[in-house]
Amino acid sequence: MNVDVMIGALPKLLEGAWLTLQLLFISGFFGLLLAVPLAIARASPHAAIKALPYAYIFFFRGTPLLVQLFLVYYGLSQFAVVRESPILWPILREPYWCAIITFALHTAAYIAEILRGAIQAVPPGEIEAARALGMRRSTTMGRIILPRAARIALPAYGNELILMLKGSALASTITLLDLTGMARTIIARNYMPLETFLMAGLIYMAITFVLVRGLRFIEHRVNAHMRPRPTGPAKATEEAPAGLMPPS
Amino acid sequence: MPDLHGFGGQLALGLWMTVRLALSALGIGLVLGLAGAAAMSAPVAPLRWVARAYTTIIRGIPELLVVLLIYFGASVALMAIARPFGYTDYIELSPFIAGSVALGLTFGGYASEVFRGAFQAVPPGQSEAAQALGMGRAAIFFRIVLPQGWRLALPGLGNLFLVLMKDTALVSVIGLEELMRKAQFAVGATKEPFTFYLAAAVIYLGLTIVSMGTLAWLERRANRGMPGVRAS
Amino acid sequence: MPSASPAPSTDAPSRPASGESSGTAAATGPVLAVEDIHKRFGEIEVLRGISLEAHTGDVVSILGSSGSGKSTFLRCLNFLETPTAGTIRLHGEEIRTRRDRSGALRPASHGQLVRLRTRVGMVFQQFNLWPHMTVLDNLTEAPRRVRGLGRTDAIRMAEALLEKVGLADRRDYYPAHLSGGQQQRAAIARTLAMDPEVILFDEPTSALDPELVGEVLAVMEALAEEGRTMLIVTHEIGFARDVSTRTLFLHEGRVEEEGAPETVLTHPDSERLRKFLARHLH
Amino acid sequence: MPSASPAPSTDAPSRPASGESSGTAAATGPVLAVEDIHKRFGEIEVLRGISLEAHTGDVVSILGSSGSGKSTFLRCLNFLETPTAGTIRLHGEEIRTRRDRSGALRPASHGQLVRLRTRVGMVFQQFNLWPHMTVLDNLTEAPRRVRGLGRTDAIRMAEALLEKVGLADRRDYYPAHLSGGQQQRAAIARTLAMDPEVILFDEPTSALDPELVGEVLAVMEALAEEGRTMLIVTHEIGFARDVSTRTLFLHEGRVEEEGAPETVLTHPDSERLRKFLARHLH
Amino acid sequence: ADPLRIGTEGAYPPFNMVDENGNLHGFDIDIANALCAEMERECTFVKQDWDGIIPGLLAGKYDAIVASMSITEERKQAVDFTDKYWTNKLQFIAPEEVDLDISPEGMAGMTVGAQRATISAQWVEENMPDVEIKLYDTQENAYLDLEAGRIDAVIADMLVNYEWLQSEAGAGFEFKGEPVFENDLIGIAVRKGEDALREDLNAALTAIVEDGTYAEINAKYFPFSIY
Ligand SMILES: Nc1ncnc2c1ncn2[C@@H]1O[C@H](COP(=O)(O)OP(=O)(O)OP(=O)(O)O)[C@@H](O)[C@H]1O
Ligand SMILES: Nc1ncnc2c1ncn2[C@@H]1O[C@H](COP(=O)(O)OP(=O)(O)OP(=O)(O)O)[C@@H](O)[C@H]1O
Ligand SMILES: [Mg+2]
Ligand SMILES: [Mg+2]
Repeated sequence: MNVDVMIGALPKLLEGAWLTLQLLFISGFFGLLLAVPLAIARASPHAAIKALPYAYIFFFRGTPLLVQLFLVYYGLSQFAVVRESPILWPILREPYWCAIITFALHTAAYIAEILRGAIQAVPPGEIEAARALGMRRSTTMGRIILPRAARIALPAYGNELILMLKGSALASTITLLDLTGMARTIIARNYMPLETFLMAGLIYMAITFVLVRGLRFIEHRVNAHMRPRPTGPAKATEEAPAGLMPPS
Repeated sequence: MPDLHGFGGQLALGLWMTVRLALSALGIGLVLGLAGAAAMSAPVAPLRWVARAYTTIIRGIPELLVVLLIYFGASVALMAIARPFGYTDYIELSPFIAGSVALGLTFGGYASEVFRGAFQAVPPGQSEAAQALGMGRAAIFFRIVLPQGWRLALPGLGNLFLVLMKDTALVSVIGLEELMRKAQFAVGATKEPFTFYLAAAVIYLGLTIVSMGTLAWLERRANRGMPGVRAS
Repeated sequence: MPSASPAPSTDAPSRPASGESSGTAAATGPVLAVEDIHKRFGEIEVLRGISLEAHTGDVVSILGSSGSGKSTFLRCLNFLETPTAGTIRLHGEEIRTRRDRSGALRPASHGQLVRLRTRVGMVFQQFNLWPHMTVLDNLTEAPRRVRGLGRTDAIRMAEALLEKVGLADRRDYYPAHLSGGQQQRAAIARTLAMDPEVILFDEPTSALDPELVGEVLAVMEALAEEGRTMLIVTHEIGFARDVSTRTLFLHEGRVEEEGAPETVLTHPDSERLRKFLARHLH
Repeated sequence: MPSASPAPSTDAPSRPASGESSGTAAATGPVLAVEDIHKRFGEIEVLRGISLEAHTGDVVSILGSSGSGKSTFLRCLNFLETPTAGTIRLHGEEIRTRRDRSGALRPASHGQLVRLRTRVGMVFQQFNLWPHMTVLDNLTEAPRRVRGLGRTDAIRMAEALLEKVGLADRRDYYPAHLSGGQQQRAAIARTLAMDPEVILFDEPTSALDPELVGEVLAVMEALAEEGRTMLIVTHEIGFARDVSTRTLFLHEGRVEEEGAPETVLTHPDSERLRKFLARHLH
Repeated sequence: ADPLRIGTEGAYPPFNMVDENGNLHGFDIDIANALCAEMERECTFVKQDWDGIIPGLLAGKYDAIVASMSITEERKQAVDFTDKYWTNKLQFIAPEEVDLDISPEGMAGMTVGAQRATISAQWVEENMPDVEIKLYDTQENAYLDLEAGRIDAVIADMLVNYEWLQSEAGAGFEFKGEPVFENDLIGIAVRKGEDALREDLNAALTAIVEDGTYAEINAKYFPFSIY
């Protein structure tokens, strides 16, 4: 184990990590935006409304992300129409945007599926109460169902975010020097895969750790209603979640 | 049907390997995931710490690294153990076992989180009723919390399984010839990348149809008795 | 809604004397007219033709043994359960329905349904408070989103209502941290916050102690005096006798007996009702 | 458990005359002895020192206004809520506790707790039936897992109990398809299926119509005659008077008044209880 | 003795590849078989992904790598190499219609594609500092981007480029300049310290080159000598 190698690789790797974070958050943001309407439509009891999001989710969950990325990056560029388009080509020419577009479309399918499960898990009584008070479908969705579903879906969403973090390593296959791409390039030079990958792994782990912490914090904040009210001034953060197990 | 240049049989073999890997990793991963989720809400603090460390670390390391670590790490470890006994030959952990364990470990880390979220969503009154009837922790977990949480966990687990199925491609680094690897061989021999990657994609879609069908069936089963959301 | 103002300082929310969209003709007609409602779950027919007319200020108590269809009937009235047959009119306006391909009835216009639901409130047997919102938020949510009240107005009105049901000090609690009776009162207040003309109560006092029962019933009497129409499923014979203007006795999905409470409850015609009342402990 | 046999053909489950693990000395001592229970949620002290002794066959009714701590008290008795201070003894056996690092009390032995819980049944205010199981499965689950009854025995016993609470025809329904009263009866039957010595009832009749209240109360009287000990939180003054052997009136976490029901309910000492009873409608 | 276990990739035609029955064949395989025959040892082959090929050797999964691996200083730190068994050259290709001056100055500011972790990529980095280099996992992907116009030129093994230029996709592209690097030696890797095996392999190599076996195999794949 050569520590000098690990430290020597650090500046370049951090540069790669910055790109990784950009890919993750920009595609994560657009993915979420797209996922909400998909999930709502997918949870609909009407077959006609369900069909389209179902097909979308089916395709994007069903094929490997690598294949999707190649289709967007190498596949679309095969068409002269795309290459000659003054609107499409400046975007699709860039591996950066190809990666973001593919990742966003991909993650949207997974998030939509998680959200759909959560929407259907909201107790019907709570929805009926909203209806009985005269709320429209959209209000009920926006104020009661989605906020409740978001809380139910949060842990699974955390998973998806982390999976996407690591999925973003595929960006290296379309010449981007993200964290993985950078690590592989360094390895090709120093031929120290163990040290370099370990260092990259540590950075991935650090990012994951921050994400997990952040999500726990959000979860803790929005789930106040599930905790027992704090007992006295003592900190009650490290407690097991309420209601899972006997208190004994 | 595009011309596969006689590589159809190879792809089929790869498919079989992919399915076997995915299913055995699923088995290992579900057990680990349940154990992880149960431990995360256990009354014993060290258990919670172990479970949290497990999910955080395993989710933090790229899957490829886990695969390499288990496979080469296990070989090195086994050889180190065997050497004092005068056995100096190469000892290899079966790549299949190593691959299943590595993927299972990863799946388990993610599944713990899915289960944890699902169990939390089961109303506390449910386990209280069981406690009041004198049911033990294990009985409450397996008979009350799990069956109700299972329903909520299914969509998340479904996602994970689909990811897992495609992650099986990673184990080609330790010499297992699953679907993607077979496709690569075919690409190398025929110089037709699109034909074979497309063929692989179609096969994955086929697997996805089967998985989603199974999941929908499981969800319907799990929803028996649950009040459904009514129309309008 | 016409009166988007918060509740005035008198305890009960204000209400114009007559339904606003009903015109003059309806002012004398029934507020709620239900005709021959049927409801079937699979093979079991739970409601077998129930009809009912309620005028402004009527308080109709609905009695009946467990499983006789009382909750189902109330749920049909605002289409939480779609009746298999029958018509429902509010101020003479019929809730339009259509048959879907499977032959089941469905509301024809979501817009109409929403409009009518804002005028018909319901208090659930199981409360159905929203667990992720505090008590205050539970109360202000619908007035703000549906009636378009401003934040401060909604809060002021909600606080007045909480005061009235004795929950002022629990306004920032989550439902899970309330006792059963407190949850029930919060649920009642949530419905009142919408200032509905017709209120459907499904056993509004089941989780209340006698003292609170008294208080809640006082609130309900006040509501009746304001000209609100109420349908109350209850097990409190005493209450049915004292407060309601009419009593319905359901048995196996049919109206077995109906009339002024004094008559029905003291000189029951049917064998069934006599038996039902005889078992009453008090 | 000693009697792993299904309920005999007499309606009520059988029960040996005295607690089996208590030895001779305890046969005369109290079944349940509670001393100075306190419970605090955050800053609010909900229970402020409640003590109670109950002997075999005692039926203790617990009255009190909403939020006075009745449910919390019952929940403390089988440690669903851990009391902040105080001791609980069953047949003289104290439930051992220890303080954890944060200073909160916790049961010391999970095994002991589980053992004691099988002998103390509880019927919840919100029923808490398991929605993923049919009524029959709800009833047979605990007897099979905890008492180790065989499948057929458990089913036979469950059917007898369902017969008794009038739910025989609903045995294969899921809870979501039952009416409120049916759910409540199923919950009572589920608890009885464990054949407990002490039963804690949290408003067991709130969702029942008078007819069923009568029936359920009859069941409870029969249970008392069998020598079971019962603690019943109720709002039915009449029931407290007719059935219970002792009445407790809780106010703000303290026992405000206690004694024979006739005395306490007809000649209340305290101003509070007098006010409480005065509001009672009937 | 035990059979000699040989690791190879199986995805680098025509040197090592897999047929439709899953069997390995190609130049590397033929050479390895000839060496084994010469050493009178039984040989078995192990297929191994490129990324894991050196770790596999080090872990003892096989004893030698015959996978057209370039002898580089970096690799020499991890493994030992035999003498070369063929020689590789690097050469640029680009669209026919553009003029390229293949020199550090002439190529400055251009974008060049190369396969990651190959001697080609390394050569550009070391010799043309002002060229932007894009790295691809497979050679095919680099060609695809060359077709799409995202990069100006590709640098790769001459033999590989040659094959692509012959194909349909390669129409409209051509070699630019002379081979830039002619001394990329390809050897067999063994674990450090396995000197006996390395010597045996070297002896066998010399033998097959001298007795004409090598030339025979060479002729099967290329019309010119690649030794
Ligand atoms: N988890 C909790 N966190 C904070 N406060 C709580 C919690 N549970 C109960 N309380 C408070 O404790 C008090 C007593 O509640 P409890 O449920 O024991 O009342 P109760 O006597 O059963 O009333 P009811 O007749 O309405 O059921 C209430 O004021 C309630 O708000
Ligand atoms: N979704 C459903 N599917 C099947 N049967 C149902 C469903 N909902 C209710 N029922 C049945 O319909 C009957 C009437 O139920 P309902 O809830 O209206 O009774 P209720 O009069 O309100 O009784 P309670 O006083 O006990 O609340 C019951 O026998 C119940 O089992
Ligand atoms: Mg009901
Ligand atoms: Mg209570």
